Amino acid sequence: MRYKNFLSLLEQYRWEKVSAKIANVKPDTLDKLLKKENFSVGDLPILLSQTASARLPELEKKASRITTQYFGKARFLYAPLYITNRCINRCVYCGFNKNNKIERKRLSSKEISKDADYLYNQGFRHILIVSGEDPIVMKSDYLIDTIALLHKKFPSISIEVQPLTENLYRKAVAAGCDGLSLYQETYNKKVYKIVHIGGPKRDFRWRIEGPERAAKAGIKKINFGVLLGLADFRTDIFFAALHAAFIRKRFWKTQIGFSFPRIRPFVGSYQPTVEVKDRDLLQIILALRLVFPQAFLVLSTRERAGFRDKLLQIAATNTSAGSKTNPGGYSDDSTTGQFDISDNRTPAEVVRAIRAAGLYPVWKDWDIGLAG
Amino acid sequence: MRYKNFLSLLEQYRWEKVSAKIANVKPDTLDKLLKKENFSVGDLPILLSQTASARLPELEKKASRITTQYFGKARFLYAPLYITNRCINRCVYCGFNKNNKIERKRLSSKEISKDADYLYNQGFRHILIVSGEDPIVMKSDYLIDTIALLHKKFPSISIEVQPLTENLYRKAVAAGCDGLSLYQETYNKKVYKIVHIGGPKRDFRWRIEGPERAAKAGIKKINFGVLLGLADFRTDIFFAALHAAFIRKRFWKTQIGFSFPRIRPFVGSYQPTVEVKDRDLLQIILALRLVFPQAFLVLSTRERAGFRDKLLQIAATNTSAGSKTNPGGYSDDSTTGQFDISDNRTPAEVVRAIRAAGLYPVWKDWDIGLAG
Amino acid sequence: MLQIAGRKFSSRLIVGTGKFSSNSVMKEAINASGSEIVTVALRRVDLDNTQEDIIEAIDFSRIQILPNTSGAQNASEAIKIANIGRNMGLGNWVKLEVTPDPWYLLPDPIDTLKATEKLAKDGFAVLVYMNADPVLAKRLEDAGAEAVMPLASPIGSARGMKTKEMIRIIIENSNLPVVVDAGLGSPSDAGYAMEMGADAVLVNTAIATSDNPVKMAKAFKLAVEAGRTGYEAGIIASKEHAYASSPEKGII
Amino acid sequence: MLQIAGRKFSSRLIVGTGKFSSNSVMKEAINASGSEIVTVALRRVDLDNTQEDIIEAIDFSRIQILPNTSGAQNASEAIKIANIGRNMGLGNWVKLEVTPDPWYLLPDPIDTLKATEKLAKDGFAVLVYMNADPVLAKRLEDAGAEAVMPLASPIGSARGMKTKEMIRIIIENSNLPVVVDAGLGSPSDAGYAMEMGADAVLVNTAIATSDNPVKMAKAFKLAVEAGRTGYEAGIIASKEHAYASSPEKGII
Repeated sequence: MRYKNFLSLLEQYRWEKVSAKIANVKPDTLDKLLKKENFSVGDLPILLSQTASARLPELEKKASRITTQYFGKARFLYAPLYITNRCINRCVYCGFNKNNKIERKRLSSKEISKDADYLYNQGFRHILIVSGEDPIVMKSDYLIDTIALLHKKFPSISIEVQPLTENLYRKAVAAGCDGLSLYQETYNKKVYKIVHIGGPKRDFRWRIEGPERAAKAGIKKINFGVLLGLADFRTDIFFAALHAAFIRKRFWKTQIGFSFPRIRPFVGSYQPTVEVKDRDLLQIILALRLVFPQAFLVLSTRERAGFRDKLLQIAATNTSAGSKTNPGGYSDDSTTGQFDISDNRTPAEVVRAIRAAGLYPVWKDWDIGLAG
Repeated sequence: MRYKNFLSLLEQYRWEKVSAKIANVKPDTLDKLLKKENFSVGDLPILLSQTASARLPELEKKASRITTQYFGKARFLYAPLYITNRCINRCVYCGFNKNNKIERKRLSSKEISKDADYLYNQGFRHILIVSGEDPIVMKSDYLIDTIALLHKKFPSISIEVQPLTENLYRKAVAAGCDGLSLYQETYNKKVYKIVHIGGPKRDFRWRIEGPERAAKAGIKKINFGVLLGLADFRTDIFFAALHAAFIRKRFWKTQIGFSFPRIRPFVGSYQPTVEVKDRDLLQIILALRLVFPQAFLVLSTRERAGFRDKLLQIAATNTSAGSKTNPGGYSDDSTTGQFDISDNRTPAEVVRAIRAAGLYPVWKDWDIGLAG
Repeated sequence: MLQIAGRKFSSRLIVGTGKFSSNSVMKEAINASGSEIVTVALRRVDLDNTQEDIIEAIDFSRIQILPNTSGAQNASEAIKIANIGRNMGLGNWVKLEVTPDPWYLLPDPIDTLKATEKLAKDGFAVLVYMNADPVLAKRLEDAGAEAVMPLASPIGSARGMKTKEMIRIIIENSNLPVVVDAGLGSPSDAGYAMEMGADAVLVNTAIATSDNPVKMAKAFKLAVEAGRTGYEAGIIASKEHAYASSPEKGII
Repeated sequence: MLQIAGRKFSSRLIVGTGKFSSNSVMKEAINASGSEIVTVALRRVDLDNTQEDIIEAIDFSRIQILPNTSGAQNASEAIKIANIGRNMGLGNWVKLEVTPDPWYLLPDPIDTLKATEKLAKDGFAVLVYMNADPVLAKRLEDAGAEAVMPLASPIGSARGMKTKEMIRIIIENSNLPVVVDAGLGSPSDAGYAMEMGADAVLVNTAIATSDNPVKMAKAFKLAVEAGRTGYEAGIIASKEHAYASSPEKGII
């Protein structure tokens, strides 16, 4: 069956039915599945089930073997660079929520260079540009110029900003952007409307179609994810995986990956409606590794040091280190971050931990010749 | 090792040593070889040996299986069309020898059309243009025009004329020629000089380099062979095979094949110095089939009807039928042929015999779109 | 049901015509195979010599004819032959074969892509014979092919699914029907291809050169049906088998 | 002796560097492997960050470095990266990898040929990673490649010689050195490739991700030597094996 876009595929599914399917997995269904060698998205409801959560050691063994097979001992480092915390959205879970009384800042190119120099000297060669939904991104070449500026020093530039037009994605690629992180937050439309109270982000469709526009425009790597804690995470991850699989099938040159943001304390009052425990996050990561052996699985410093180290050993492949989530934070710590950091180690400390785990920390895994 | 041309490869070999190798094959060497699945030119001394001639039924079984595998039940028909018996060579074994007192004739385009129409109506779609070494071939567009004329009706045109220049081969291809038959007669240089008393054909080198020029010029199918009866046939066939294998390795788009002319009675006095019996010819064909599973193995009407039918069933793939070896012979039987025909059946009779053997006679195996 | 270029077929077995002992045997074998798509080498077609012609032996009312360009060594020859076939009135389907090496008759990826682009643009429904190359399969899809036909092993070799590792990936990634072509020596080879999730198979030599082509055609028909049915039922995993897991295809 | 682009090597084992746990383990493993050719992903090379750099761990006096273009998705990216490598002073050898599908990292035949033509013209010694496609091997030879490197199975899959049927034909037909690359999971896989008549093998994952990479490097060294020696001695035929017969290569 060919669906003309992901939304029309998504419409074939009822959230409740998927949830029920996941909830009702029988142990022998899982037994049979675990004898297989290759897994597909169709297997994910089983792998994500509570039934499977009793079998994590087995999943871990398989996932670990697959990760080593495809990535060897290499683990990849990146750093987020927040360029603006101005935001016209009102998302209940976010520190940058327009209604939050925080100091707003948009970095000048000089300020960006200052943070960038700091990160370069730490060893970073892969930068993730992050911003709030600042209208300047859509209205001027601010983002594109920033990409071009950073691309002079950094071979690999990804962006985590509001969904762009295809044309803007195309300009980003031309300026040297190779990666996009664009999380749907939740694939549950009802919850989506509840948590996105105001601003352009309320438009579920514009956001969900972002990856298709980006892939068409030639963005090489697209990271999917949901904000863990908004809705039933097992069901939500299934849909994120379906989204990724759809993109992969339609845009065969596009690399896919996943991030796993858990809601962290921030300035504001929102409390997660669903608890996602460490073992749940572990299960998510293991399940995705089995279904997507070659996907990048990306960790942020939202998670604790020890837990991050463990996930990197088993299945995660990319990690940030020493992150600041406030614009200009690397040079000047006066503004407030988007969320609290759980792993406060310096990049050098993170690298030491990676080495201690028998892994090889890779700063540079991209070449200037591969972009633009 | 890379040899710059076949001649320099040939010079690595001593005729006597190859003959001795063939003569001294031990039964257990053959036993070991026959266990293999694929054979190469290096195996040919063993397969062509007198030792192997005691094992023809085994070879036959293997060869027959291979032929069926690659060609199925299809067998291909062609007809020679002699356009001139004028010749400036003095080859002791040939009816067209310049010294022979026979009526000489070079067909006009009108006469060619007459023979061609006859052959077309018989069902032929593949014509082999044959001529003596008539200087007109090198000095004018007579040959090229003939090819173009015939190509209007016949999808596949091959030539069996004196060795041409690369440029002339190129013109032939452009006019619609897809195949070349150019036999070295013998790879034994001493014998070569003895039997080619006078004329340009005395030039061993010009002739042996013909296939390389033709392949460079884009002739798609090249037929190799020796005149059986001139020298030790086992050794001679080894070299013909080496020649074919060399061409195949250097010109990977060129199809190769073999013909097996045995010296037949003709106007003149030459008697073969070496006897090649039916069982010898059978062994040659079987050995070549094992080494070259996909090669065309071509029979002429020099051989007897019953023997031809048998060879077609086992390993030969192409056959002429109802041939005349005198220019204009299809329309007018007044001139003398190059050699005597042993199989005097009409094409229709040959086709009936092919069908009776459970084989499929194919008149057309080429498309006008494949040439020129 | 198998769907190619907008046409639907209940049989998933395509048969070739090049190697039979006679037209009557071929006709009977095609009937026994239940095939609804039959491929014919254009270089063998001779409308001037109908008594011998393969085309005459095929029932056009029931069968989709799939002329092929076998013998073409490059894109331009293949394009020429395809057009000759269409001008003869054989329709706009073509099985593209570009095989510069006359030895193993293996396809040329570069000229195959080039010819696919041109023929698709010119309105042909192009079914493409190809090496088992997953990247080429995607590029052919982008170029407008209607089906990809990766080889199991060299034509006529009867060596079976020697390229299964790559065919598994092609099946997993393709948005087009995947027809496994060439080298399927026995019914179980065909069954295996179908169990892996191939949409169809093409068989020529193994039927045509069998001691009993009609019976063998029937055997392939059954094996293809068995393989497809097994695939749909869901085959139990085995280390030895390169099956893709639960058919993602059905989902996306 | 193995001869590539005019240089002679006594080892027929090429090793990759991408997946080791540390530079020191890598260094020891390379020594144990006896390899004289080592491939390095240019996208990992960072001369600005020498303490972490792979290049620093390689003894240039003994080892021919073979920079590779892994990550390139098309010809123009590969050409750009190759030139960046040469401008860095890494020499004119390049292992061309053009892999548009980030999933299986399988090579693109069309852009691989295009990049080979250009790089060969620009004076590179191009060793070409490719699918096990015999026709492509000949076209790369015509385009000026110095070696062809057909894959045994997808990178990192450790599935062994899954493409042996095609590799046999490549070895039979090639006038260039044939280096079997990717997917050799165990020493016996490498030995098998050598017995078939491959000129060399490239191993990365199987050594780098072993529990004991140094010992595994040694094991591959021995297996490659065993395989080559056996090939030269002449292996007894077996139906199961796709060996070419008496090496025609030696003759022509």
